[in-house]
Amino acid sequence: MDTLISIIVSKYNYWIYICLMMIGLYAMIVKNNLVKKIIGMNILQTSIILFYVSIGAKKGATLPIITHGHNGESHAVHAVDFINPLPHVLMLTAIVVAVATLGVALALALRVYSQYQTLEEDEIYSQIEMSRKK
Amino acid sequence: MKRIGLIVVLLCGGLLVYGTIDFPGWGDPEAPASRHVSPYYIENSIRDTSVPNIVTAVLADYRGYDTMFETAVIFSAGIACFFLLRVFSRKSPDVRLYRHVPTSLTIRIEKGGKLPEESPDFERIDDEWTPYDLIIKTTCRLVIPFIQLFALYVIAHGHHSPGGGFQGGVILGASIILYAVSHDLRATIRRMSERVSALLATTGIIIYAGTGLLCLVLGANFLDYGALAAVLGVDPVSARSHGILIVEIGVGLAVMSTMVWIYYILSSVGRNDEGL
Amino acid sequence: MIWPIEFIILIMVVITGIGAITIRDLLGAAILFGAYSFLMCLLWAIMGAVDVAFTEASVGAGVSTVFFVAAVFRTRRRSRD
Amino acid sequence: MSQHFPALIIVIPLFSALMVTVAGWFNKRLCFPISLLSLAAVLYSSIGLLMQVLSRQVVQYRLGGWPPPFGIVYEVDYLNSVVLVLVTAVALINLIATRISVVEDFPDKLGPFYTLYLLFVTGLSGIVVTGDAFNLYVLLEISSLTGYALIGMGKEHAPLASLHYVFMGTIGASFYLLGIGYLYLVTGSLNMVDIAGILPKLYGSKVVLIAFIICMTGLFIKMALFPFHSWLPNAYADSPPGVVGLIAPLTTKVMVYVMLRITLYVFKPEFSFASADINTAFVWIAAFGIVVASVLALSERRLKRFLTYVLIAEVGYMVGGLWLANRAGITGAILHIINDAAMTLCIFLAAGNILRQSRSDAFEDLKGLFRKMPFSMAAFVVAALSIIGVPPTCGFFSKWYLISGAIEAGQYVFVAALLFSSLVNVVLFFRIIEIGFFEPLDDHHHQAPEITRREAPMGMVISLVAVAVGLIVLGIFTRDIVTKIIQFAIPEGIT
Repeated sequence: MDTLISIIVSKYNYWIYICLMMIGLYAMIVKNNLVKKIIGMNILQTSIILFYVSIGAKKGATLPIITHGHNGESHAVHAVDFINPLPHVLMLTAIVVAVATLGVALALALRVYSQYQTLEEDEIYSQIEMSRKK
Repeated sequence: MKRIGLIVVLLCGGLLVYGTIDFPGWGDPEAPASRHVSPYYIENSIRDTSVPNIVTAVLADYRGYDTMFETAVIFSAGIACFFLLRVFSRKSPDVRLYRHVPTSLTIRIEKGGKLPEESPDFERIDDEWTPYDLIIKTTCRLVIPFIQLFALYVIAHGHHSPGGGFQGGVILGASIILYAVSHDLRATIRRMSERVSALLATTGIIIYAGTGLLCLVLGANFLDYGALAAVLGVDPVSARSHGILIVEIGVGLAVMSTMVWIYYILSSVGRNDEGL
Repeated sequence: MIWPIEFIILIMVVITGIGAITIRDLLGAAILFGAYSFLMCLLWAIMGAVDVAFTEASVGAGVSTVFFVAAVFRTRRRSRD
Repeated sequence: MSQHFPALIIVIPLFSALMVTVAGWFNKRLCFPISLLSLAAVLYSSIGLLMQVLSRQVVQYRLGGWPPPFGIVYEVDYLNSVVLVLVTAVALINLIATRISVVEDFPDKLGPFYTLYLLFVTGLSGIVVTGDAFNLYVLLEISSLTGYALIGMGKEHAPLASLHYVFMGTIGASFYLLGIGYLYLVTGSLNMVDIAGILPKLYGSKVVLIAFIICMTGLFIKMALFPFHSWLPNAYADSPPGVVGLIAPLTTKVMVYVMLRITLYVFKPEFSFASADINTAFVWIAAFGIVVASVLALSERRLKRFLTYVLIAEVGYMVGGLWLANRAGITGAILHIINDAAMTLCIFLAAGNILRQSRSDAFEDLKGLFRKMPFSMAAFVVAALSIIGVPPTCGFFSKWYLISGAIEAGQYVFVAALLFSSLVNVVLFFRIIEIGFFEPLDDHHHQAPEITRREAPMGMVISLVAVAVGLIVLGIFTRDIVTKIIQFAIPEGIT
């Protein structure tokens, strides 16, 4: 029991990320409104960013900015003193990708709206069915 | 559909939970992620590039190639929005509305009617025009210069503090978007036309990729800023630092103009008229 | 790191996330999504990822929300789910 | 200059994409020549790379000059050099073949179109050569974003289909990213070779297993393997011909390549093929996918939609070939990447020509086509024979390797699925050919009206015929391709 609790407590960030990921995925699969799906898509992407940032965290370490390095070789820099910068770098890129995807998805949604005058998927499908029958 | 979706999501979540059990604890300094590659960056970034902000050093130098494509991703999003939504209306619309600014009167001009001359008194509006709030307008006008100043600071100071080309570029773009939201889109486009924003975005990436290409021409590998030492007249380590700054400026330029461009297109559904 | 604050933010993130996908008013959903991004950015700042937090604050809570609002303004605000 | 080829194949199209953007604002006529020149240069460099690989094994290029686990490296070996040549060649041929129809489809937006086209090629060729797992994700997103935009400009329901493609594609790419994150968590590295070196110690870990599953799921979504295929037919069927000839041959094939790279070179066969049951499960999924796609193809009455289902079935061929886990099967899978890209290019170009000239691709509107456009239909027949698997076209040989691999592995279900799908292809393609050749144009009148020849423009026909001839040439040189390149692309230890 204690080990279970310690597992839950020591990895609480990861549980939250799984939670958010499930929310995002659920919205993308189940929701009927296209804008809602796009919001879900963004939640999915941010949840993955949360996961990466959690990998980078390091207890007892500080921000990955070296503040005393100006006058040459003053102190040796120890890796344990600084948070792992690599996941941060990767996630900067991932955020950019997320906003780029968002822009394209919204542009497509606007196009869909101008074609069918609605953003609800079931209404769009019924319109497509109607046009097939004609 | 709802039930299938729920089952898929739960399955996926269960799978991830199962994998998480074997994770190293959160924030463990002995975790493999913190021990293999990243110590090299932390311990050597000052020596290699003389940039105190390790994230900037890794972003623009060690993994600078990723960042070049990150800028290209943003650029392709801009182009994609333009390609998908932009409409070019060949003929001018039948009815045009103009507002006389000092008196707030609206003039309606039918087809064939004479248009008011280009003067600051008249502004063209659409039928969904709503009055803009004076307080918001004035406040935004007051705040925007400071936002832009801050954005420039963020770009320039990315070596020493959080921030850099991308964040600064977004803030710079946001300031222009703020202008467009608080005033109207036509006024914004008069100040920064669509063509200018497209060309600035292109210029930004050309600065980035061109820096890389210059290194290649100078005999080093692509994006190896150390080769710029010969051009800049400094030692290779400061050349890397300067190279990072040049590249960050390119990123900032590209990101700013692309954000503004996407906003122009989304907010007017490709017509570039009234906006929000 | 102050754990109660972090804990509260974590819960708030989940709540705003669920709110953003359940609320029927799309403009409200866009705003809630902005709040979600901002809370996420706080979370990352707590974890020491200042650059990522900075980017998320400007992109997620800023520009993304504006894009959403622009798109919702140009389409319909009401949604059935 | 030749030592910089790996960088040049990415930088040239990127730069010319920017040039095209600028040209699009000032002089639209420059867009096509710039794209043509740059793609020709890229093809030249990629062939140069293939030659380098053939003469001295692996070419490594350090971007930024940083050594492997710390910086990003490009590694070109036997597997990806050949795929790279394929990608650039298909892009170049399609560019030439569809020049006229692109001008007709997007008169206002030539600049953006060619910019997106070049960025798409940049992304794909980057995916193929990169040796860094995260860099692959970024390039994947470039190619996907541009792909969404290109597909979304099609007619009818294309925007909606493209939006669904955005959703599925983003889920796929996010899963891939998550899998890479899991790998990074346990290995601390992003370089593929480095990860492969560290992983053997960790094969028992649950995290590695989950990373593998998530990565594969993401890639399966991206390549439209059977349960995740629903986005593909809608997205491809309504897209303009200049786009579908680029995206349909390349996207799924490059994703299959990524799957090969991940299973064979990141996880190593010792992990990927460790359990025979799992291999069998994957082969069953692939076989099932082939059968379902073939049945769905039977029910289609429009040429292009029917072809999209053929495409889905072909994905099943390659995935199944990999999971046969023996030399013949994997050879078949790699060979099929090449052949299928060529066949798909040929058949979609032919379908594009038909669609352009007769304005409809419903089966009943194909009457009298052989007399109307003899060259296009001849190329169509060659491509159809190749997809069915008739020697001496190239499709026969890859299918032969796949079937012999399946018999060797004892996977008779897969053999049955392959034969079934060939049978369905025979039925459907001969139905189309029959309609085009024998059915009278109009049965209400007793005298058939004069059929005028309405062949597509010269440039389109010549490049189409060239591709069709290429299919036969590929078939004839199969032996050389296998013995000189593909057999070295398969890691040692797979028998």
